[in-house]
Amino acid sequence: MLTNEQRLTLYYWMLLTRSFDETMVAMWKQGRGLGGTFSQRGHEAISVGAAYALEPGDVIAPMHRDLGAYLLRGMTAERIFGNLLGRSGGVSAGRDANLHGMGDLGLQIIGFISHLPHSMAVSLGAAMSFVYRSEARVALTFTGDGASSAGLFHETLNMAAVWNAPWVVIVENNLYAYSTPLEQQMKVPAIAERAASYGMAGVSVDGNEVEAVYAVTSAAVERARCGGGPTLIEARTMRMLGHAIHDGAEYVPRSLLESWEKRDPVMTYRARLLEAGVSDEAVLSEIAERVAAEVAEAVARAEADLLPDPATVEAGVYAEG
Amino acid sequence: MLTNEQRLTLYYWMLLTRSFDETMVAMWKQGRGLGGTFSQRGHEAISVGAAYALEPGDVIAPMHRDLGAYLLRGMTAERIFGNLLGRSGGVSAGRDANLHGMGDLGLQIIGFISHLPHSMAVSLGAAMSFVYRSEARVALTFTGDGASSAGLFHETLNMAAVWNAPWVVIVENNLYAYSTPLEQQMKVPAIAERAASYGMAGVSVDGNEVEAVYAVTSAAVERARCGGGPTLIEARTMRMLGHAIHDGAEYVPRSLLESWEKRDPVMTYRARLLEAGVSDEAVLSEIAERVAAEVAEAVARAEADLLPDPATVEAGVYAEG
Amino acid sequence: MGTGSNFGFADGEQTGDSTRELTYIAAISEALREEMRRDPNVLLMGEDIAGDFGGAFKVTKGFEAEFGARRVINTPLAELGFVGAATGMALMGLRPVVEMQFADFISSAFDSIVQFAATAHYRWKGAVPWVIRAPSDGGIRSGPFHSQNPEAWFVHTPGLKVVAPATPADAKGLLLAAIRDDNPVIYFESKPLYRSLKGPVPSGAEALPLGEAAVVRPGRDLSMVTYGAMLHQALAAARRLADEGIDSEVLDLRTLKPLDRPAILATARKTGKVLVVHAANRLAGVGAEVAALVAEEAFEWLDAPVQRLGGLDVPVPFSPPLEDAYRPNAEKIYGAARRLALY
Amino acid sequence: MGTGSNFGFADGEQTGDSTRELTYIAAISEALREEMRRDPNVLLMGEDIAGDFGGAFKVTKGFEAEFGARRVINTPLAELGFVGAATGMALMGLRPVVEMQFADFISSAFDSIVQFAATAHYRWKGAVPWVIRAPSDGGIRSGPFHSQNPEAWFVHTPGLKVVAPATPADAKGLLLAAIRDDNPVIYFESKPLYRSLKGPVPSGAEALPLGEAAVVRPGRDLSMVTYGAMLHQALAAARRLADEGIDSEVLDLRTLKPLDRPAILATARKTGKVLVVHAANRLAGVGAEVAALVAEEAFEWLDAPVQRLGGLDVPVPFSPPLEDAYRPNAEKIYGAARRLALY
Ligand SMILES: Cc1ncc(C[n+]2csc(CCOP(=O)(O)OP(=O)(O)O)c2C)c(N)n1
Ligand SMILES: Cc1ncc(C[n+]2csc(CCOP(=O)(O)OP(=O)(O)O)c2C)c(N)n1
Ligand SMILES: [Mg+2]
Ligand SMILES: [Mg+2]
Repeated sequence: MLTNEQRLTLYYWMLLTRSFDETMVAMWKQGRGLGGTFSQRGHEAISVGAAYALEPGDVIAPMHRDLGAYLLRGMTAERIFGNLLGRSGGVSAGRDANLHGMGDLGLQIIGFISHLPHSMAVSLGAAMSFVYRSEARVALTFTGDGASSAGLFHETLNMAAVWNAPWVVIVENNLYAYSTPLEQQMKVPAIAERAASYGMAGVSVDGNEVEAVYAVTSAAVERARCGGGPTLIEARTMRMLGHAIHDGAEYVPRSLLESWEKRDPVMTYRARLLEAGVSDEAVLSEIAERVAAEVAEAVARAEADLLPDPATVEAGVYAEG
Repeated sequence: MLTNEQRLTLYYWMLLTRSFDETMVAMWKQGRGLGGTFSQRGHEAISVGAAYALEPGDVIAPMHRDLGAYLLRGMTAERIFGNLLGRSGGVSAGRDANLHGMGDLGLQIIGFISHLPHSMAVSLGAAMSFVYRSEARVALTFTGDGASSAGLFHETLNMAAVWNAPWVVIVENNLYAYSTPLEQQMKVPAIAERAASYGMAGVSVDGNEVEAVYAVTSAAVERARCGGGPTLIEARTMRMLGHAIHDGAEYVPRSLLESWEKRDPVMTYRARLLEAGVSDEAVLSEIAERVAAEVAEAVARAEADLLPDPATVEAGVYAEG
Repeated sequence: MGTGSNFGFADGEQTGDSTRELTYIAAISEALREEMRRDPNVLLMGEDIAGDFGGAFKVTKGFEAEFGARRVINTPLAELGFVGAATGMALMGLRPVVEMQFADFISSAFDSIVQFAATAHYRWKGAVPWVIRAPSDGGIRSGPFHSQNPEAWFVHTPGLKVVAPATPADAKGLLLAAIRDDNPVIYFESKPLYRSLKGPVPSGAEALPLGEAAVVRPGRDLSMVTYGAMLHQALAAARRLADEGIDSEVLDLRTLKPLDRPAILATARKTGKVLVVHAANRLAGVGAEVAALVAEEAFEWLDAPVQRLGGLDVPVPFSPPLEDAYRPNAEKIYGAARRLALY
Repeated sequence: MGTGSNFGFADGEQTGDSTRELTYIAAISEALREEMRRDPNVLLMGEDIAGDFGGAFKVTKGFEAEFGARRVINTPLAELGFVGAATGMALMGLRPVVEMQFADFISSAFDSIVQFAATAHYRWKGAVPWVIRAPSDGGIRSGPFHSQNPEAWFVHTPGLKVVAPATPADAKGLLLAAIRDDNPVIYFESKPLYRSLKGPVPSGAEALPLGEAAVVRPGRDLSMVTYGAMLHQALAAARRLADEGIDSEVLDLRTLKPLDRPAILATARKTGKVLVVHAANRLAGVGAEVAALVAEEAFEWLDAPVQRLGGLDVPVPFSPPLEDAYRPNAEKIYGAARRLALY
């Protein structure tokens, strides 16, 4: 059971994620962005709830809608804005774009690449390094409904099961892969059930309920930590904006968005906290103000940061030492 | 129900396959081979039973243990020996090795490549061409337990289901992928059951029973032909010799081989035919003689055939016209 | 990830006028549309290409409405599988045109391209008449995974053809040729040219021959050998050099496999000075083959060492100063060409 | 398919004597064994490498007995996935050595190698210290799928290192270096040399530096630049030329990425005549980079055009007369070098 303080913590991270995202979207509309970017609106409960279930030594390999996981793991909003804006202080120091390349092994975060779903296999390897060294650590990764059609999904699940790896994957089933709806992607869209054919635990969860995501992820992570093997978690949600910033997503029926809007993970959690007496308007407003200030400051610092020195373009291709 | 004549036909093809295979193995032991090659001993019921279920216009994409399918589809033993021996009259005219590259679109056969399991996706494409042209044709392919771990297995099954393709795949589960036993390949070795998670029909069959293989394949092919969609058939058998000709397969327990030896698909079918009064020793011996003569003649012709002219080495990279 | 670029929106080119100008991307759409009307065996496959959406770059917007879902097939995210399926369709005589969402994702289908499709005809006369359309190249702040120029991998691989048009007219004519060719053809289209470049495009459906380079600018003093977006940078550099009295010949390779060896050698022998330019990584790139060819077969004619300009040996970086440092442009070409002319 | 070749059997090399000769393949086994004893972070992954079987070529026979299943991991048939897993292990500080059953199958893992492993350090300082061992090359009647030399794909790709030893001593010393290197290294071992070549191998576990070519035979009249099995063909050709009074220098590149540019340029400038030889397809191969480099930076020293010999632009054919026509050998090198010397 979560304490009230933990609940407020979850709320804080979700709100920070949302606020970051809204600020980012607004900046890009104003022409203050660089290249493209991805909104994660609607995915806050998944990235935050799942990342909250990890211990500090666990490894996480987020995908492109998991902003909350980066933040919660200790990657500052400033560094992430810096990445989006190609600044030298950005996570990749201007080398990678938007939410790609945001790895930081000091924070136990593995960076994302476009090619889907490579984080699955790589994070499985991280998990196997824990087995190798008899460490009680777990690796967690995320993937999408779209990415689940790729062969690497199958290869990774199969190996994870055979090797009984301390590994958890969360499939963020947000009903679309870019413009492609589920029924054009798979005939039986019960992704969690696929786990059984690998001999792996599989569970489906409401991806808009942060505590539910936290609960199933915790259970999976702790089972993995104790040698109980991998789990596939399917978290159902909806991508509330376009695929990427330029995409108006006209292909998504408006009614679908409206019905999901009522289930907004941040707003429903806020209402729940009030209803359950976990907190009051004053406290929640104070959090909102804190979050807004943090985001504003992160943006200001990132925008003020320098672009990288072109003389460094060839540095860092190889690790030396 | 099969007529007695059909049963003898099945027997003939199985015996031809076996005889070809035994001759090949003997030749390689005698140093009359070229490069490596694969024995299909033990797989006769699968390749023959499945291929027999097809109409002439159907497409087949065999793998490396499906000699019987090639023969039954009309590829002569001489051309196949020619391929094994790198002769100009071989199927690939000396370009490809052993049972690779034995495609012949005149016989509706798609050639095999080493990289597993590419025949799956390619044969799915053939099936989709039938849908495209509204032809009542079916594509059939084979793959292995080992190959089922590859991502392309998943990608192909998923697309076949989504597209409701007239396509059938037979997984020849012969308990080993090279030296690797099933339990190191997958945690739940019920390959047929994986079909369900794609929304595809799945069925398991005794791969040493030619009539059973024929029956399930026929049913799957006819369902596919009528728009009923794809089927995954798992045919269980045992690889009776090494992975390839050089492999003594010391890693396979002898007792396992002995128990499967009793279930030899050719010998048990022979006994069945006699028992059921389908035929008598005289007829079966006559078939055996015919087969032996055919194989001997094929070998003689292939060995007498010329090696390709080196001046042709650059010809045929591109299709012209 | 399909990150946004400003090239993501269609702008409704008009067609029908035989002297009209089209953008580079409209020329691609037009080639596809005309060839689909002409040949019922041509079909399209790829991620998000169907429906009103019409693909990440809208090249096939409206195609499903005209040609139906049978001929405009949205695929799951499974490049290896759907390229393999295209190979099977092609073996059966269809002519699939596969869209990679970005050229960068062609590596996900690599195995199927280089091992199966490329070799089938040599091995057993299995003709594979597909085209893979690959939106390539950078310079538009898209980062390491939406800026790649992977043509060298495929030029090195026997059995493929590789095309890289630099103008709207070539984009159309070479795409028609690629579709009609009986072999697997990888067609690298240039994202930076999509909507920035307009040019005259014949309204007829006439294919240009594969394997023929074009002298886009004749000149005496040195030769620039290039392709794709770099053609326009080379031409800009040539104009600037012309002002200084240096007369550059500019050869647009257009097809990278088969290379037009006679045209390359002709320009090298004519001017005696060759600068090869491409946006792809320079190291062991297509330019190395061109330079080696010139060094081998035009040696006696050379008045200066063959020079190469290309991307650095690093992943394409995202941030503008880094990407600009990574990538050749008119300025750098001008500098290298000038040094070569003065050699 | 893992077809048989006569190189498929171990022959129990003796070890322990510091002046002993080992076969090329025994040197590889020894490097792995010694490094696993030395560094507990080194582990092996691949198809069929464990147990008494010890891999298609028996390189790791007996390893599971010594090091346990934890460090000698049999994988399912899933190259893309297990290379990805190796990348994850490497990011966590382990040093996986992955065996491809044949180099030909490296294309099945291509995406993971060129997109993830090769770029992680440039993008976010993720060091990926793995090695992929890839049994490559042909000449042994193994057909198009067991004879490939795919090094050019990887040399062109930023972020990788590529090694191709030609002698037992280099096989050992460079494998040790590859394992200790903090970057992803692709180690192309030569199947035709596995058991046909013996040579002295130091018994100590001393790594040779990556990126350094070796002048294997000094000479005055022309330079042969080569690597892998072709080194021995070049040396044979050089001996024959020596009988005719033509003195060849033979440079073994040993590492293909990073290329030893100074060594290449030094030999080119010394002899003024360069012949580049490799078994891989010639077109846009590594030899093109070498030739282009020489043409660019040793131009003033050249007395003849840089020549290249390599595989033809076709898949490696199976049948002996075809494979022999496809592939360079001592005879062809002799002919080309002689023409060059007489130029
Ligand atoms: C191998 C590969 N092919 C294509 C793409 C282009 N692409 C980026 S995201 C995307 C859709 C992904 O859908 P999903 O996995 O459901 O994630 P979502 O964006 O919905 O969160 C596609 C096709 C890619 N990133 N990788
Ligand atoms: C992508 C790929 N990796 C590795 C190999 C080498 N190889 C050839 S056959 C084989 C085992 C295949 O096992 P299975 O699919 O069960 O077929 P079987 O040989 O048992 O009939 C392996 C690993 C290959 N052919 N393709
Ligand atoms: Mg999705
Ligand atoms: Mg098997």
